[in-house]
Formats: sequence, C-alpha cells, structure tokens
Amino acid sequence: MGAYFSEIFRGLQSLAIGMGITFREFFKPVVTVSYPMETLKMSARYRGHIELVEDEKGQPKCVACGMCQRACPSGCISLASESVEYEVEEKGETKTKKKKVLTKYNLNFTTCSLCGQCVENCSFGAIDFSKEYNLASSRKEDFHFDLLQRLKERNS
Amino acid sequence: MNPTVALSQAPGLLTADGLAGVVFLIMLATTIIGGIIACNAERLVRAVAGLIVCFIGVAAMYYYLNSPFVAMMQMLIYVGAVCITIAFAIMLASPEENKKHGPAGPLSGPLGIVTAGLVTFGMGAMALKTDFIPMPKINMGTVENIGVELLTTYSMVFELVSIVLLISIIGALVIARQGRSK
Amino acid sequence: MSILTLHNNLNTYLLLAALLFGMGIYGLVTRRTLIGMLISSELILAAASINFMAFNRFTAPDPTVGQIFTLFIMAIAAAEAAIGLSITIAVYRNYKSVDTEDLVDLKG
Amino acid sequence: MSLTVLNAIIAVVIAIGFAALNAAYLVWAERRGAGRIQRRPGPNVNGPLGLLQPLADGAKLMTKQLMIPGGADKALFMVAPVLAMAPAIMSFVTIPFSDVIVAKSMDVGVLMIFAFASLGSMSILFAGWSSRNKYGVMASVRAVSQAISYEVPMLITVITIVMMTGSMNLHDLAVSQAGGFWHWNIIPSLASPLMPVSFLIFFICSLAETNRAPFDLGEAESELVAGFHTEYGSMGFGLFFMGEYANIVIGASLITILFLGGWGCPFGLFPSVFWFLLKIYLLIATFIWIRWTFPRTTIYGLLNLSWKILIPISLFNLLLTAGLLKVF
Amino acid sequence: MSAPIHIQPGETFTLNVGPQHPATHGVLRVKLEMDGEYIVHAETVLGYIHRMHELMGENRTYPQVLPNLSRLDYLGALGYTHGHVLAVERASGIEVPERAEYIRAITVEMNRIASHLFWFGAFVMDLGGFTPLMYAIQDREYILDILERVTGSRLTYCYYRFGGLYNDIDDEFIPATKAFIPRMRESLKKYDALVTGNIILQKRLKDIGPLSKELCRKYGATGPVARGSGIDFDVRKNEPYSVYPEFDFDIPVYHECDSFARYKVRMDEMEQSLRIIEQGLEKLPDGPIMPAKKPKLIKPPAGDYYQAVETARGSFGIRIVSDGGKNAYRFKLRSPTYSNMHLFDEACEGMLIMDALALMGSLDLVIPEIDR
Amino acid sequence: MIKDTIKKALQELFPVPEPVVAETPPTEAAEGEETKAKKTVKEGPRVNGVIERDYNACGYHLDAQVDPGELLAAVLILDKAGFFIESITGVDWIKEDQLEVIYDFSRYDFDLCRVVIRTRTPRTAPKVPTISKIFSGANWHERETHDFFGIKFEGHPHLIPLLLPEDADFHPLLKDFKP
Repeated sequence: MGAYFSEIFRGLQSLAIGMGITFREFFKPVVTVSYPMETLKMSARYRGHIELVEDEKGQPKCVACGMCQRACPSGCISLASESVEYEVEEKGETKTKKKKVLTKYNLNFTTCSLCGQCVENCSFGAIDFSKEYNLASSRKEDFHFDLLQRLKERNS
Repeated sequence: MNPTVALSQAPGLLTADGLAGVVFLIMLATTIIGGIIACNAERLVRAVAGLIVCFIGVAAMYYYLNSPFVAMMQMLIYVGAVCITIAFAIMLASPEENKKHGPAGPLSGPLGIVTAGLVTFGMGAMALKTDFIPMPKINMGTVENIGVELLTTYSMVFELVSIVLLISIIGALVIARQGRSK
Repeated sequence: MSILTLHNNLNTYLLLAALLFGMGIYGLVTRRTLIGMLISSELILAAASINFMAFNRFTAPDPTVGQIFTLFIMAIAAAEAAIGLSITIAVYRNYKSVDTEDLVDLKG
Repeated sequence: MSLTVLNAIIAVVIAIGFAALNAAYLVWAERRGAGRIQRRPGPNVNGPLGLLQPLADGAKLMTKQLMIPGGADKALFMVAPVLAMAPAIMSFVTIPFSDVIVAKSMDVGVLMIFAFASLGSMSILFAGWSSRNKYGVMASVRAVSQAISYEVPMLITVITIVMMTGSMNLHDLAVSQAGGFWHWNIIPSLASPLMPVSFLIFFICSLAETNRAPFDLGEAESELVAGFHTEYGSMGFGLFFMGEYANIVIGASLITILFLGGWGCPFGLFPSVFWFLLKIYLLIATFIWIRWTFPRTTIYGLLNLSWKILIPISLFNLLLTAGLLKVF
Repeated sequence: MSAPIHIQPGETFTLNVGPQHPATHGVLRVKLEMDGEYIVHAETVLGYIHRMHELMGENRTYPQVLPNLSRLDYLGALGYTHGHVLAVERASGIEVPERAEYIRAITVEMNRIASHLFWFGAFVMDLGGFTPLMYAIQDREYILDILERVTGSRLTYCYYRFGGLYNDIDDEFIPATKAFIPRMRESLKKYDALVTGNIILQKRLKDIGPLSKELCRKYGATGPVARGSGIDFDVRKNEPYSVYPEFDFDIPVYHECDSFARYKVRMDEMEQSLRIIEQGLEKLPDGPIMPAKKPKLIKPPAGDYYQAVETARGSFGIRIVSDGGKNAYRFKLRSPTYSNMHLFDEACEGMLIMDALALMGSLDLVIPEIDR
Repeated sequence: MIKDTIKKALQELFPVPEPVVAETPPTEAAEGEETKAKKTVKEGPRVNGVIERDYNACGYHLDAQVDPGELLAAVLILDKAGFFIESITGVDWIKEDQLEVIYDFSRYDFDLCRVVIRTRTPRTAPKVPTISKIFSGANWHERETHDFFGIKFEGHPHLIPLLLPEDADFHPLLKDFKP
C-alpha cells in the first residue's frame, strides 16, 4: 500500500519538475532566426558552390589544367579551353607563346557533393567556394552554373 | 397536465411552442429514419449508426415527455455504452468488412414486411381505438422524485438490477475471454 | 389539431412505438447475423420504453414509475448487449462466422 | 419574425461562433505557447503576432478538396466529423457563463454534457472505421476504450460533487460555491477532505476525455500516423480539430464550475463572466503547457492509471464523502 | 506486458509500418503481422534508399569516395569518414601527425554528441514529447556552428583527408568548444530532470524491449544497443585506434537490457564524450596537420584491410580489398545499424506496437546507413 | 590468449597440415605476410589454411580459408568461443573465376581477436551453406551477399532480395556487371 502511494507521489513530483522546466523556458528569449527577415553571415570557411577566382586583370586565374575535373567524384565540372598564341617581350625580343585559355567552365550543381576536392586539387588557387546559400529553384536548369558567365557578371 | 387542454389551440409556427413542435417533428423523422437504417442497412456498421440516430431521436422523445433525466440517461447508456459495445463487436467479429448482409432468404423480406406490418397495424389500431383516461398526477416526476422512489419503493428492484449488471459483466468477460489465454 | 402540437398527443408516441416495434420485428426476421438481430432487439426495447414513457407522461398517476421502469430497461438492455456480444464473439471464435445459418453445428 | 425565433437563431449563431472562434484562437494560442516553451516564435507572419494565422488556416482547410479514400464507407465517413463537432456545440447550451448568460439552464446539466460527450467517442469510432485504414481502426478502438475507462472516474467524481451540492444543475453547482475561493469545491472541507485529489482526478480525466497529451493515444503520430483522422483532409479534418478544441473549452468550463467556483471572483466580489473566462483560459493554458511538456503514455499505462489508480481513489473518496456528509 | 501465448488462426492482420511512417525516421518498411495491438511476426523490408555505395567505392579513387562516407550517416558523418581515412591510412601506411589525430578525435566526439542529441530528441518525439527535440536541436546547433566554422559545412562534412585534415582549426574553435562544454553539462542536467526522471517516460521504457546478451551476440549488435544489454564493448576501448588510448574515459554499460538502459547509455555517453573533448583540448599539440611526405596518388598495396571505428551507432567496419590500383577492388561497409536493426524482427515478436516502436526508436536508426 | 586457442581449433579442421601453413610460422614478420598475400593474389587462389596476420597492418588477427564444406564447422568453433558476427561479404575474383565469401567475427571482451573466415566457390554455380542457423544475424548479411554477388546460401530460410528491388535479377558487385 505504501509503495502504491509513494509511486503515485513520486510520479506526480517528476511531472511537476518537468513542468517547472518548461515554465522557465517559456520566459527565455527566442533563439531562432526568422530566416527571410534575418539572415546569418556565413562563416569564412563555408563551402558553397565553387566560383572562379580572378586575377588582378579581372581574368580567371584558371589555366584549364583540368585537375578539378579529374578530382571531382561526381563529375559535375566540365571545362573547355583553347590554345591562344600571344606575344611576350622577353630579353628584348618578341616571342609567340601558346597558352591555354578557358572558354567554358560549367558546374552542374545538382550532382555536386560539396566535398571540396576540386579546390584542394587546384594548384593555382583558381577556384574557391562562394558564400551563397540562397539557392532555391524549381527548375533543374537553374543549377547548371556557367562560372565564366558569373565571373563576367560579377566584374561588370 | 391534461393533453386535451394542449390540443385545443394551435400555436403559431414562430412562437416558442410552434418551434418546439417543429423540432419535435424533426426528431420524430430522425427516429423513424434511424430505425429504418438500423433494421435495413446492409452493412452492420451503418445499422449501428442508424441505431444511434434512432436513439438520439428516442432521447428527444423522452425530453418531450417531460423527463430530461431519462433522455440524458438514454444518450449516455444507449449511445455511449450499448452502441459502442455493438460497434466493437462488429469490429471484432466481422473481418469481411465489406460483406453485405442481405436478407436471410428469398421469402424472408416479404415475410418480414408482412409480419412487421401486421404487428405495427395491430398495435397502432389498438392504440388509436383505445381511450386512455388520464389520471390526476400525484407528483411531477422530477429527478428528485425518481431518486426518492428508486431508493424507497423500488430499492429491492434497484439492488437486483445491480446484481444482474454485475453478473452480466462477469459473464461477458468469462465468455469473451475464452480462446485467448495470456 | 395542428401538426405542431403532435408532441402533446399520446397517440403520436404510441404510433411511433408501434412503428419502431415493427421495424424491430422486421429486422429480427430478415437479419442473418447475430449482431444484426441484436440491433433489431434494441429497437424493440426502445419501442417498449417509449410506450412506458408515454403512458407515464399522459395517464399514469405517479409519473416516476414509468421513468424508473425505463431506467431498468436501460440497465437490462446494457447487460443484454454485453452478454449478447460476448456470446457473439465466442461464437465467432468457434465458427469464424456470426451468420445464423452457419451456426447449425450442434456438436459445437 | 417573432422574438423566439430570433432568440433561437442568435443563440445558435453565438454558440457556433464561440466554438469556432475558440477553436481557431486556441490553435493559435497552442502554437504560440508551444513556440515559447520551445524558444521559437511560433506563427508570427500573418498579422501582428500571427493573429491572422487561424484565418489563413481556415481558408486553407476550406478550399481544399475532401478526399474520400477508395473503399471507405462514404456516408459514415462524411457523418463522422459532423458527429464530432455537433455534440460539442450542443453541450454549450447548458453551460452557464455567468449568472445570466446561459442558453438553457437544465436540471440535468451535468448529465447532458456527459451524454453528448459520449457521442464524441462514437464519431471517433466511425471516423476510424469508415476510412478503411488499419491505423484509423486501431486508433479509434484505442480512443474509445480510453474514453470509456476515463468516463468512470470522471462520473464518480462528479457524483461526489453532486452529492455535496444536492443538484445536477450547473448553475446551482456554481452558485453553491459563491463568495471567495475558500468556498470553492477544490478547497478541502470537513465533509470532503480529499477534494484536491478529486480535482486532480477530474483534471486528468478531462485531459484523457478530450484526447489531449499525454493521453492523445487516438492520434499518436509516431505509431498511428494521425490516428483516426489519418484519411481526413480539408474541412473533415477541420471539424475534428474544432470539435477537439470545443471539447477542451467544455472540459475547462466543467472543471471551473465543479471545482473553481464558476463565475465567482476568488475574493468574493463582483462575480461576472470575466472570472469565468479567466479561469477557463488559465485551465486551457495548463492543458497546453502539459501537452508540450510530457511524452505520451502507453495504452496499458493509460488503462492501468484509470482502473488501478483513479477509479479506486475516486470510489474511496465517494464513500468517504458520503460518510462524512452523514456525520457533519 | 506478456504476449498472448495462444493466437487464434486467421485473427491476425498485416500492418505496414512505412515506407513513409513517422516512427521509421526515413524510408524503412516493417511488415508487422498483428493480433490486435500485439505483434505476432515482423519482417523488415530494406532498400528504399539503397545507393550502392560499395560499387561507388570500387569505381572511384580513394579520395573520391570520401564524400560518400558522410552520406552514410548524416547525423554522425565524421565518425564514418574517420573510419575510411583510418582504413586507407592503414592500407597504404600513411603516418598521421598527432595534432591531426587529436583534432579528429575532438571533432568526432562533438559529432557523436550532436548525433546523440538528435537521437534523444527524435526518440522522445517518438514517445510523444515534442519539446525535448527542440531543446536538443538548440544544443546541436551550437555544435554544428562550431563544426561549420572549422569544416565549412554543417551536416555532410568532408573534413578528413588521408594523412590529416582538410584544414586546421580556426581561432574560435578552442574558446567556443570550451564554452560549449559547461553549457552542454547544464543541458544534460535539464534533460535529466525534464525527460529521464519523468514517470511517463520511465513507465514507457523500463522493462520494455528486452534484448538479451545472447541475442546481441547472435546478431552482432554493437554500440549503445549492445552496451544497454550489459556488453562492455566499445571499439574505442576494446580495439584502440587513433589517439583514444591517450584519453581517460569510461564506457557506460547498463545491465537491464531494456529500452531505458539504451537510453541511459546514450545519455551517459554524451557526458563521456564531453570528457574526451575536454582532455583533447588540453592535450592538443602544435604541429602540422598533414604529414610531410604523402603519396600524391593513393595506391595501397594489394591485400585485405579491415578497420573498425566506434561511431555514434556502434562499430563501423570498413574493408578494403586492394589489388594495388588506385581504386579499391572491393569496398565493404559494415554499418552498425544494419546489425542493430536486424534483431528488431526477432525482438519485437509478442510486443505491443507502442512498445515495439519505442524499441525501434531506442535502436537509433539512420536509414541511409542501413541501406547504404 | 583466445587467438591461439582459436587458431589451434581452426587448424584441427584440416587433418592434413597444409604446406602453406607449415611454411608460414605464426611468428613470421608482417612484411613476409604482406608479400605472401600479394603473391597468392597474383599466383592464383590461396590454399586453405589458417594464417596469423599482423593486426596493425591488416586490422585482423586470424585469417582462415576453408572449403565451403568445412565452413559450418569453423563457424561453430567461433560461436562456441563467444564470437559475434560482424559482417559477411563477397569478393569477385573474376580472373580466377571464383567468388570469395568473407565472414568477419569479433569479440565483445577485451581479449582482442578478429577472425576472418574465407571460403571460395566457383563463379558459375556459387553455393555456400548458410550459417544463419548458427548466427541468426547472418540472415541479412547473406541476403545482401546474395543480392550483390548471386551467391546461393543453401538452407537459407528467406533468400530474397534485401537491398535491391524485389524483382532484381542482376548482381551489381560482380566485376562483369554492366548497369
């Protein structure tokens, strides 16, 4: 009989303790961020989709070596380049040199797993993560990024 | 109260009495429709639903018969207990949910109608033919009166009913628990 | 006599009770399952109760008697429902059916 | 048009309006309250403090299509939500909000509320059964067995109170406690020393009867998806929802009248409808608070609680009170 | 509750829990043969999000598989990546700088706490209490913020590299983690009062879902499920790897074998993980995070290598059969929940559905990890 | 040490001492093991027998290869010694036209011993007896292996696809699988 009542009593006591905790929490400030009204700043290392890095002249640093393409596990990077001849002054004489110039750098963000292998494998520091996270669309095509185009738009 | 007094003048539709009459007619229809569903529906669950509708109507009848207490007990016991028990039994005992329960045989339908019609006709005719003589009331039949009567005049019956209920509960448990051992 | 004063007329209730009784009889005759028959018998009990209540209201000198009797009917009906349904379930466990036609096996 | 009809119509409109408004804004209050307890804002976009959220919800529910699952018993499927909502509104008829605000003061007011509450469990049973969903059937069987087993201690407690007051009229019950909180039924007196326990029992039972957490087994979402209203959408669901909240208001009103002195002021002054509303909304706030604090009980834990704890104690209380009433 | 011993034939019905069901936390289907509310027989149906990670592991080079490992278990991703890098390091004999190992251990333990927190919330939500989930998520967010600042992502970290780490910890990491530890201890006390002590929860979990020691052994259950059944087994202690021998921590073991024991094991484990983090921060050495000489292309010598690590859910094993190429010849993932879930079929027979789902919740299921 | 007892017990399964086992004493250095393992892979299927491996290099202690017929006996030894089953998997040695089934066992106590049991079966009609009668937990692992490699586990109670779709008739981890 004693156990019967003590169990009821202990049960009620535990319930009261629980209610006390939620009561205290009731008066604590709200911790959530109302997303569209407020936004958070992404941390410096935030890994968004990749973006081409430009040099001082506003041209992509990329030399189209294709390391990122090879390193990518999901094959979401496709790039193309063409060889252009250009002239440099070297020791007083003009020489024609060949250089690969990036003509296309597409990122298929739908398959990207944001692992960072491409950035890690780039020996030239030509790609970096963007801090963009407001990416929502109902169309698949919106996630096929033309990074060269984006670079141009950023510069203009 | 003498019924003939009330019958002498007809109330207007929009007075309190008239509204009461309208509601009564609605409840009357409810009772009859519920009864028809209860005895005629092919699915048993619908029959129970009809029974509930019918009992709600019957409760309203009781209310009009000056005994709200019995009306509420009707709802509480029939709707809240008996009908739920029946519905439970249907769930437990008829796995073929969609099986239609038609009439028992080719003749049973007409036979049923004839029997039921004869009985109804007989009872109705008897009711209409007989002159019921109202007697002077000795009390108002309030809840208080019922309580006093139950515990004085009918106390023995009251106790017996309690025993019957107890026995039926135990009996029901014993019968229904057969075949399932824990 | 207006249609709106029907609720003050004994005959209304008696006819309703007769109708419900008839429905109950019809159900008892035509239903094939135990539960269906139980439902029909509830209708018959309701008809009887209405009669009690009607006479109680219009003719009986002591208007508590009918009410008390109706209450007893309710109690008995509840008991009957409980017992009837437990029997139904027991029958179902043994026969896998509550159809009255299937319950012809006397050996149990 | 005569005054009677007008009165009747007004009463009906007020009853439905009160029930609907309560349902709508109790949902809002519940969501805001839950939000605060969980340290998030809750609905706050529609209107100031999200006060227009119920309208948005209502508009959404009403404009959606009512899907009837294949194989469902259509008639019962449609009737069940109505059967959930209508008795709840009917019960408002006899609840006295103050000395004068009452639609129909009945001598059997308490019984009437219980009678109509029993219709509610029928609607749950039909909803679960007719939607031809196994989860629905299991949930409705659970909900009904729960409702039946909690009606018993609830009624026993009510009998204790009715015995002390000598009336089943809700108005009389409230009036008998007039004049300060020391007259309330919750305060133990010589004749009823266990009244706080009775109050607790009644409170727990009304939680269970209204299918509120921690007794919301009928809609235990982690086991039975959404319970008996799994297949309901649109206004079918809306009616169940409104019925649930209307039932909560009725439960809170009943507690207020039976234990907390109805519309009486705690200090014995100015009894009015204000106190009544204050008390029921405080009780509802407690309901909400409890819901967002506790996990759900099991079905056998729930039945054990009723049959092994609540019923014995309430029966003992009934006997004790009866004996003491004879003595004092 | 005792099970019905004698079941009437033809009185059972089949209940499909899942593929979409609130209790399965993902796309898992359990076919339950029910007698009323009692389970007569259960059959789990898997494969709804099977993605053939093992074939991907054979088709990709070793570094390319790294992001896959985070997708196995999205709640405790770091533990799984840890297993992979350790396995490849063992196979190709790469030495890991001590600092990298310490950071790995600290982040893995933080991830373990995050995973247990989410489990705690989801489990209590399974039992019908919604609020603890929100409190747990608040604490978890704090961990995710710290990890995001270090790794760059919040859920599917791809942080470890063969031989070290993707990048070193940032300046805020140590103060933030040090601030987190007392805060987490405070929260654990709160959970203890709000949830663990609650009579309803105790009634729902105590003596419910017993898993005997022998059952665990036959099914190969590991992790908190085994430890709740009185099995003193934790890969971190039994088969020490990484820098775990350096830490002083206990393995919580409960002998009650019920759901409450499993619950308590996880709650205690969070405390132990906090201890490891505390010690790790203290002992964190300076130095490089990548080895000085690291092969450009990872080509383990031919052979059969196995590495087990203790993740939040149990012993995660990874088997690499190499033929000397840059891709694995066979890449086998032994996921702990796969074995833990398997015993559910046998254990839940004769239970009430409520208790069975409480048992399922106490197994801490992450479906992508079962299906792989 | 449990390792030695298990090794002894497993060796007793092979009445005629295999030459390979005799040639490789358990004290041999890890490097030797490695080279030998490499060699066996290159040269062809390994001969049945028990090899003690270097734990630090491989991650397990005992590596036993048995015939499918001896499998149950070997597993029974481990069951009696209180091992638990970690996993079962297969490897497709397409060049040798054989399928290998690998059973991993480990212990719950601190007497660390991981045992790997391998058995090989021809690729054309892969058949291995089930061990789900001994370790109930092998049920799913065997079904999974059947999914991926098409290996028939004889006597398995419920050998239907587990992770693959119910109507799958392909075995994706076979090396000649073309999606």
